[in-house]
Amino acid sequence: MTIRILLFASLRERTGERALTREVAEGTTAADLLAELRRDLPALRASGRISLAVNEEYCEPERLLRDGDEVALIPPVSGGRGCLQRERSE
Amino acid sequence: MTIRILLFASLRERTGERALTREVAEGTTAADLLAELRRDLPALRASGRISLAVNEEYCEPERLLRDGDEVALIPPVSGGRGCLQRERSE
Amino acid sequence: MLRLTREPIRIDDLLSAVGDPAAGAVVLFVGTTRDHNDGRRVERLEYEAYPGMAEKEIERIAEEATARWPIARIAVVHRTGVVPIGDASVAIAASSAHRADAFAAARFTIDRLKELVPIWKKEFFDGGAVWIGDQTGRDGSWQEPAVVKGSPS
Amino acid sequence: MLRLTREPIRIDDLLSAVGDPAAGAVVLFVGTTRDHNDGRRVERLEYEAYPGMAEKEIERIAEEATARWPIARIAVVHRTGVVPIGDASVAIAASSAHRADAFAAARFTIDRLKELVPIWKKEFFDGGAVWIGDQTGRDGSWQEPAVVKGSPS
Repeated sequence: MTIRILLFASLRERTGERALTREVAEGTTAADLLAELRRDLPALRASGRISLAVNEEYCEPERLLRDGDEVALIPPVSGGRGCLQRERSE
Repeated sequence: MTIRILLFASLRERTGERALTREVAEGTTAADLLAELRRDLPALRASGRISLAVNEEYCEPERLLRDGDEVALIPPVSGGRGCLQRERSE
Repeated sequence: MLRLTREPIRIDDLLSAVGDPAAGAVVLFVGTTRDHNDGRRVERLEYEAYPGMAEKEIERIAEEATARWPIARIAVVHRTGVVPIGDASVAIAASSAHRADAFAAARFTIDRLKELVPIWKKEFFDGGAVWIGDQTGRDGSWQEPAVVKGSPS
Repeated sequence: MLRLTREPIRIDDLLSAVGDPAAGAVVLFVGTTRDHNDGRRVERLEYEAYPGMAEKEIERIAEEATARWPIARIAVVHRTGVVPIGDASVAIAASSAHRADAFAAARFTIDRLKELVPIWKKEFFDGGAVWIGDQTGRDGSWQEPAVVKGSPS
């Protein structure tokens, strides 16, 4: 499966990459992909918390990837309040 | 002592008076003056709550009047939340 | 900028008045004339003020807000006279380094203003007019005046 | 009006967008670039967005605010690119019949936006630049990513 990966802000600057394309095996989760990326891109290891989005939506780490998915690595957003947490009340 | 009295909004319209001048005895309080006015101006009796200000400041009913004071009769203000209450927390 | 005006309120003037390079947050409240109230269709509103006292009370409230929260600047403008539907009758702007303070100060200021500042609103609707807040006692009898507890410091 | 822009934010456009004859209250929040942060003198800020997702998240937050409070209209504009000191980086306006709802919805929307919308702020100060929020672990070691609990409805 082909996955497109987007990097933003500090992650983009540290890795020198704005977008990557990777081939992953069937059954790969978002967390698996992030683990692979931090293995291959040492610059990612020095980063703080990273959240993940698949196809422009925040996702759980166990989310199974599909061919053609766009995965974004999301460092803390501009509020600067630390980690992202969607705490929907509904 | 000469006291100038101001009426606003519904009080002004009901009484047909915007300002009055009255002579009052030494020792007259703001509440005394209001009692005199409602005796003389029946239109005031049908009004709701009235707060009092002396020289552009809210006052207690027992406030002693002085010659030349300006007393305002203040019907409920535009917030429409009923009576006026200054609840300063300091 | 703490004042009454008979002209339309210019929001840009309030925002400029509270602009401060040290302030990262501005909160603006605008009260506008609604086209309905209590099930009536409102045609226009008219505001009457006790001008000297109204401006003093506005200044006092602004001082109190400034003492309570670390705000940079505050502006309050209230319009008097006829205010057409959709126009602003009152606007309040507060700036501060952090948004929580700007929100709190703006909210406090409009709440206090509505409670204390001697400005009265007359609502003109189809078939009549009424001074808002001017409800008589249930039986039409005299009520003790509501007096102010605690004099200002 | 829910969008990103690279141009200066025009506050009047937001106020027009939320204007509604049935709404008696408008609350506007404006976030501006401060000249200092953490004791540093800030020269300018630069905002980078993940555009598609940022706009989707803004829409989602606006929908949530509209579901929670009886607001008439809401507008959210976030600027990206370089934002000079004193300029607005984000503006939110909410209108409603009553002011409590407009205040609550505006406050909720900016809080949620700062927490969730994928827009990043780089602060340029005398002698350097830093991405805000990009703190590494104390010992420089890898931290588990913060993942999102609960998927949107």
